[in-house]
Amino acid sequence: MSQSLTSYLFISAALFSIGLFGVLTRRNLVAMLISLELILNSVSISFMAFNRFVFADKSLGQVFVIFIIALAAAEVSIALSLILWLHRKKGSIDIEKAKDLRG
Amino acid sequence: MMITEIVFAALVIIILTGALLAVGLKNVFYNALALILCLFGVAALFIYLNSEFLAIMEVIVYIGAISIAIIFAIMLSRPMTQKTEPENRGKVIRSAVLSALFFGVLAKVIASTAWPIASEQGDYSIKGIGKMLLSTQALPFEVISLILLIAIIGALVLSSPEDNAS
Amino acid sequence: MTLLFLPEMMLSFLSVALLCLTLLKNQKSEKFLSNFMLLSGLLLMAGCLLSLNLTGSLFSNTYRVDLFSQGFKTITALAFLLTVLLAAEWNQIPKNRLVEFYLFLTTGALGMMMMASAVDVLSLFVAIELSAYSLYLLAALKVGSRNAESSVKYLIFGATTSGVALWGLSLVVGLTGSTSIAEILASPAALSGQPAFVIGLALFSLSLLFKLSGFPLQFWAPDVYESASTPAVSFIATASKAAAVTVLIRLFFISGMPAAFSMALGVLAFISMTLGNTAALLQTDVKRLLAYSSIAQAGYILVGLLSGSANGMSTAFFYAFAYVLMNSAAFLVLTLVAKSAGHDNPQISHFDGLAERSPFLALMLLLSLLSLAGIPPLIGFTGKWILFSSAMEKGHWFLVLWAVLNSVVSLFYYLTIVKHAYITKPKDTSPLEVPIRLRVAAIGLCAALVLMGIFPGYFISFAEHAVALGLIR
Amino acid sequence: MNDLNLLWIIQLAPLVAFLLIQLLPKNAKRTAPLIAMGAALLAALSSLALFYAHRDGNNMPQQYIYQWLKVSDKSLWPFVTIDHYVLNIGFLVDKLNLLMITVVTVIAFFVHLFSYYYMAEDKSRARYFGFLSFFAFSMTGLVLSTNLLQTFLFWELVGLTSYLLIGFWYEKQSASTAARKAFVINRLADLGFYLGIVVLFILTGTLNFTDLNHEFLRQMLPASTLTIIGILIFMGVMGKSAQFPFHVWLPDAMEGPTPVSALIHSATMVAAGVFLLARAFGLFSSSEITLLFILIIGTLTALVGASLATIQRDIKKILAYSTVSQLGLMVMAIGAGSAAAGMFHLTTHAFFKSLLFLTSGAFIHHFHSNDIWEIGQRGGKRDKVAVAALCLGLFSLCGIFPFAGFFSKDLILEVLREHNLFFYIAAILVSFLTVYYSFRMLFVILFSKEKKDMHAHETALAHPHHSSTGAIELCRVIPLASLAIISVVMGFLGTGWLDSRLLLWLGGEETHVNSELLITTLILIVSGALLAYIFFKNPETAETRLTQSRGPIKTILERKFFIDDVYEFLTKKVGMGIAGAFAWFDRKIAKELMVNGTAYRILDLGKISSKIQDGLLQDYLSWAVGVGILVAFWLVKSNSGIF
Amino acid sequence: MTFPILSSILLCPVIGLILVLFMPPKQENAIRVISLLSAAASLVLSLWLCFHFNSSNPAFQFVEHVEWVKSYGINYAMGVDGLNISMILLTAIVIFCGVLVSWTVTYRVKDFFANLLFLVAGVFGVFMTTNLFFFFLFYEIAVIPMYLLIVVWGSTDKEYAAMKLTLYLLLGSALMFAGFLYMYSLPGGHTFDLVALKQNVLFTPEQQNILFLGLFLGFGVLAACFPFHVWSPAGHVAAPTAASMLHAGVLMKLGAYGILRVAVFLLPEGARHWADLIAVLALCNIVYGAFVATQQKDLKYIIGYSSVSHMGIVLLGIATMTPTGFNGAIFQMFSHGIMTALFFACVGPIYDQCHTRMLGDLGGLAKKAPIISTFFIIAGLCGLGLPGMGSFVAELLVTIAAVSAYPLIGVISIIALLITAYYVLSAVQKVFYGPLSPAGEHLHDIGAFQFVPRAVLVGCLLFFGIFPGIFIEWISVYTKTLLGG
Repeated sequence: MSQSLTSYLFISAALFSIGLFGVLTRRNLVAMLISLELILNSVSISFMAFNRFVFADKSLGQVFVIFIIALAAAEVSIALSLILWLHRKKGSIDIEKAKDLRG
Repeated sequence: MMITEIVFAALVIIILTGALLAVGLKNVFYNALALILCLFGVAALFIYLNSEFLAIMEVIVYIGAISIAIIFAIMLSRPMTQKTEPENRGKVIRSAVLSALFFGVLAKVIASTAWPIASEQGDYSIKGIGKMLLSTQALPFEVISLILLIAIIGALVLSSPEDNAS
Repeated sequence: MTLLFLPEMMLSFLSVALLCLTLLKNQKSEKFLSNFMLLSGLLLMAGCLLSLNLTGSLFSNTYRVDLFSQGFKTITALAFLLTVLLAAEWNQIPKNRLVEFYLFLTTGALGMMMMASAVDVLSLFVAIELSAYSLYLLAALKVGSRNAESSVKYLIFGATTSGVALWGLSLVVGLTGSTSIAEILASPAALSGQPAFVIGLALFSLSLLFKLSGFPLQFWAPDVYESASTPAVSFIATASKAAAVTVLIRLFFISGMPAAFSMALGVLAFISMTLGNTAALLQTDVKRLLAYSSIAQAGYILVGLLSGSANGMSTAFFYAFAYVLMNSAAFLVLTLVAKSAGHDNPQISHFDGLAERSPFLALMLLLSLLSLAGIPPLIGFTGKWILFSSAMEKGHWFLVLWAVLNSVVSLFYYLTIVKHAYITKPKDTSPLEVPIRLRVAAIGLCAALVLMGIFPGYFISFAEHAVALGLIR
Repeated sequence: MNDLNLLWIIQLAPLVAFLLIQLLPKNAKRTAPLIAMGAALLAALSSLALFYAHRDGNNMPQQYIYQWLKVSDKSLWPFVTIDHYVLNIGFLVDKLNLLMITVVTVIAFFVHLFSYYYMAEDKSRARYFGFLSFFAFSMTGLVLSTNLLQTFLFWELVGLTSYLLIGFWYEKQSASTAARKAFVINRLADLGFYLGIVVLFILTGTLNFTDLNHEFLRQMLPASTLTIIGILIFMGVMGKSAQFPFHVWLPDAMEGPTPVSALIHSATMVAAGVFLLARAFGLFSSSEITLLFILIIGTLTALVGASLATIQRDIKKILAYSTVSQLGLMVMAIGAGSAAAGMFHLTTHAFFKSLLFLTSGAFIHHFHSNDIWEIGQRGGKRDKVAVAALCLGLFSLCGIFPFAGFFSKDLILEVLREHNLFFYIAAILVSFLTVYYSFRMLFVILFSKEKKDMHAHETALAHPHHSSTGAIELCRVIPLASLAIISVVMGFLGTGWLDSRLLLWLGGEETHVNSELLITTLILIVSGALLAYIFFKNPETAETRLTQSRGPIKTILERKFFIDDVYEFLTKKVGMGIAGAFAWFDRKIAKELMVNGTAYRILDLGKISSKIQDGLLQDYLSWAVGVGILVAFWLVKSNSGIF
Repeated sequence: MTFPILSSILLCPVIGLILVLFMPPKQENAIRVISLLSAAASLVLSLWLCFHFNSSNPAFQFVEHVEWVKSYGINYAMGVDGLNISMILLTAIVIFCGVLVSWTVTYRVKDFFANLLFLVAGVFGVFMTTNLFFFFLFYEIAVIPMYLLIVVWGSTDKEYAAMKLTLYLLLGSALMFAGFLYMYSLPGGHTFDLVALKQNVLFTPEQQNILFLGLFLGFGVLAACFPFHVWSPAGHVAAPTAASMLHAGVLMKLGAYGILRVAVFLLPEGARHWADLIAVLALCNIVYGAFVATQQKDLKYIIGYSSVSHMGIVLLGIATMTPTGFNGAIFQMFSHGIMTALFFACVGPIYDQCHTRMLGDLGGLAKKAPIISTFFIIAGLCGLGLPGMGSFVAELLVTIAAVSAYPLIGVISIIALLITAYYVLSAVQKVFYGPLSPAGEHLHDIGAFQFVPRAVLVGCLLFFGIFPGIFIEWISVYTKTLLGG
């Protein structure tokens, strides 16, 4: 596996797909959240890869990743509080049970 | 030279297995642990992409903060030994097909695009990051602080019991 | 110089003030809060109008201020003002969380205003995330289990879409090496149609559909509209849609809309129109009905956008503004009916005999719904007329015909509500009084709906002028 | 007073009367009859003055034309090179019109007079007299018209007034049905007339009577089209003059008041058809086949009318069928080629038939029954004036020597004999039947014994108003007397003694007494009278015999040759059948399929889209990702073609 | 700047509407007087317009032109020529009589007259404007008040009929919308001005055909052309008297007017291409409408289907594509408008007092209400084409044109005259003649005040029946320039 831009991008794409698969299948909300983290990490990898191979100003990619990490943090905090709120309300965090709003 | 190649391959394997375990295993706690493993892999990758600062940031913020928060959530949400939920076959196949398709399209696109490869030399130092953060990307820097503030207040509001609701 | 950033500054000061309020021990009275917010809303509106004709760029030109962005900021300020007015009147938010509600409202508005001016990919994305998170929290701020479920779904759906958008963005930025939208779209990779660039741009604009609630990312709208508190829904329905249109106009106008792209958008518009209108036929909950109608309206706007011409963009701008007016008027009536009905999800039957209970509100309901359906002489019709004429110029005659047929179908469910308002006898015949503040706002809105429909000349030329200026070379 | 003023007076006097009567306030309704009678008198006098002014036939024909409608369209006339044509309305003064207008106005005046007596105690008298004057107005318009379109205009108005007058007593269900039947059948026939006018207008570009001479038409159009146009326009005549297939409405039209039948359904309106035949004779004579067709239809009508009249009990029905047969005779005369004979018989028939109707009116009014047997039993023979008028009318109807009928009928027989033997024999048979039924009527009324009980109750009722006022009594006697005198004198005008001014007037040649014809008519009359005498010497036994006997002929005659049943079948089965099918189509296909169908389809579409919204987040995400992949794939494929 | 007569005719009902809106609902009589004044004002102005209309000049007269939205070629353009002079007069007459007839409306008087005036303003606008945008704008303005009039003040199954009517009209307008925009988008076009489009847009033959078909179907829905006629009888039956007067009298003419003003004016070849189809459809209209009318039990349904049949004559006139045919069609539009208005004006009081319109339970009303029955009979006679009334002249011209253009269709269309006579007279006989029915017991005749509107309508019918010359002159100047005949 030579360290070329495309290999990094392949890794990031793979990670992205696994994350996507996780979001689509796991019934547990927290597991979905974990898959979301995977997606965001895959994006960080791709940005860092571009940073090393493509960008002229080498700090651009890093700034992007910093912001991604910050956003991820914010998102997790809100998501977790919502999930726990739902847990308190509905007693379960299974997404398939949460289908009152239909039609 | 060979060592870097081998280590790189190992890292890739760690990341992918971590990710697969994070998604595949039934028990959510194990998922969280697998996530942490994967994140360590990613952090190591960042070092490969010669950005030590970010590797450290990744470890501290992602593993240190986010994953631990997730584990707290798992602890609070229900007893560990909750039986694993039955998985319905149709959904899994459907999502597997969709993600495989997505990966296929992305891979084809990545392979067939003419990436403008530039020199790898450049200033990867924190100084560069700091200069960019405060000069060109000043606005997002301000805004991200506001987002984090909102996230905190939101979490507070949502988790405080509403017994004193009107 | 500082005036350039006036609206955002005012909002930031407002959010800081609200933060201080959250820290106070003895909770301020609801009355004080609503008056304070009303005042700040009016100030914000004044600020925006003041800075309407300023142009310039800030933050090492990642942030561009021109007539186009200021125009949309005024629209957002208007939506903000109306939401505040409605919230003062009727909201299901528990008292101890009212300040946070206003805080998230303010940050949401701030995020949307920044979306209008951000011409740098990163600042655009961060602004989108700011407004998105504020809206998730706004949707969650209400007592009740249904709203918990809907806000979780809203958040996760939004987070996944922003993840996909980010991935697209990384490809685009990676390929072109710069973060300014103008450079990206003018870069060699874009012009030569590199697959990575195409897929990157596609994923990013698809994610914008999420805020616009167009197909395939419209699933959140019915649930959130139904379960969130009415003022929050009014804000989501009007302001966030207008902001989405801004970004779409910035993006499509510059990229000049290749044929394949407009074809794809056409298909999506076709489906969202049909899906929105036909599903709305079956609804009894008015908020859910308005959700489906907003999905259909997203379809109409996409029809305008996909022409990619200056005309298309200016008509989309005009229609977005008209859409905000129409929806705010509808939500104003809805709030008052919900208040008199006593619960936050008024069914169509709650509108019975509105004409007897309050003729003024019934007239306003008639005007807003008919304008949404596109009946002259109201603004909705003029908006649709010029929107579809720009699409027709590009030869999308089938789409235009389909859109018009859809607006005929949409008239069915709008007229059913009007029929209930004018024909069926109400169960409780207590007169429905409209407080002074809302009455003034209502008169203003009605006047706008009718006058802008009959004399649209000034506003259409304003839109054209704004879009021309908005084009980032 | 030059011609134009007289013409305007004749035309507008009745119209002014009609309008005045309509505008009369409630209480002044009593004066309506006087207004109407005044207008009728004025019209009659001015038409006589006009007739007198032009008695020697100089400076005729004159036309006074006013533009009504301009049709300017080059593409309309394929064969003719004119680019516009002015449809106009006006007055045409020539021998035929003058004769007809005098006949119409004089009879109209006498009928007005008689109606004053007849309708004395009817409370909606004003409406009656209003319609009567409106009829006079439209009849004059028809008679004086200069072109076919103007004729058609007033043709329809005349049809309207006959509808209004037949259905005058609208409370009676039978009256309103008869009125509707009359109008619809007239309408059916007028379709042909309307189509004929339109086709003629398109092919020749002109409708004026002065242009319609057969040389002009023959060299303009081929013979076949001329026949078609002729037959089409003749359809109009068949409708108005109750010719064979369209004669069913005339007997039912007797539901109306008797003066109406006297004026409209015997003298003027039904004669309008024959008048049109004479007026547009140039058009009809331009093709032999049309004339032959006219002849055949005339014969059929005459035969049917005469045969049906023989078994009627109602006095007015007998006269109605006799009118039908006499009209048939006139049409045969014109069909045989001599318009003069037809017109001469028309004039004489107009007078004595209106006389007969008025007498029957007197009888009905006096004895309150239409049935000749009852009239006889109630002492019909005691009303001297009426019986005298009846005999006089019947004798001229049968064509007995000194009376008018003799001269005109013989002229027709003469013309037919020269033209074609078969039709001559048919005419003979018709006149024989005419004699038979007229004497039958006479004998039944004269010879039936008065029944005591019937009689007593009658006199108590009949007498009080009888001697009430002299004026009403006068109005009864004057019309009868004067019509009787005219119908006698009119006959002589056509004969050699007064140098047959009338025939010359009509363009016919000198009449010469044809001895052979005289004998045949004499034999005919005597045998007819004898046969009637044998049968109806003693009316009571005749009546019983009539009711019991059941022969095939009797049933055919009773069922009026099943023509009514054919009409019944056509309207009910065919007409309503088609209408029912269309109505079903309208309900089923148009309503269900088109309207509700599409609505339900849209609702199904709605169900599908709301089914997609099934509440599961992961379904939503799969939709989003799936469509996302599709769009991305398609975009990349079309933009950079790597796939 | 000459006195903007057209805009002032349009403004009369609008001012009336605004005044009515500001009146307190209690003041019912004041509201009625205001609406009457505005209707009378527009009538007087239209009469003034007719007197000052110079019949020899074929171009648009009293032209008003105000720049509205420059970039889209939308401008407030008004003009009068041979075609719409009669239509404006018709609308003015019908609304004047409509307001007078609805003097007896007592339920929510303010909203009723507001809707009525709004409807008329829309109709006036359509007839006057020469800009496609305003044509569409005014056309759709007329639709919603009609819906409200039927839904609130209607009679039998009013909600279904009202919704069906509105959706059908809007379906038609959707086709028009697409057609207008398509014409706007053609090269050289880029304007909604009718005359400008005619001059500088070159329609290729197949564009002409498709576009004409689309526009014809759009307008045909409103003109109750055969397959789309279903909505109109139901709409008539459910609407209150004044609304159905306006609806049948004027709204149906919008469709035929649209065909003439937009479709034939801009796309003559398209018109000629589809002329045969239109002729066949028109024939169906005439014969089908007449036959179905014979089967109807409800008086208003009979009138509804008779309108369908008479509109067929208008369509047949248009299908012949000859000046005479057009003259006949336009004149028929005018005279049929007056006739149906009179019909509904007579049925109104009967329904209000007897509460039934079924032929079965009505009978012998002539005795109790002679005036209404005379008016009804006059309207019926005009319907069956009695000479001396407007419809006869129209039918004559159309038949002449039809027989010379499509001989077979012309001949068959004449049969409808017979069937019309049959169903009109049987309706008259069942309702007015014969013995008095229980339903007609307490029916009393209309007073002097209510006599006026119906007398005006009868006067118009007779006047234009006896002296059609003037109108035909005006119309033929227009048709001659349009078809170059």
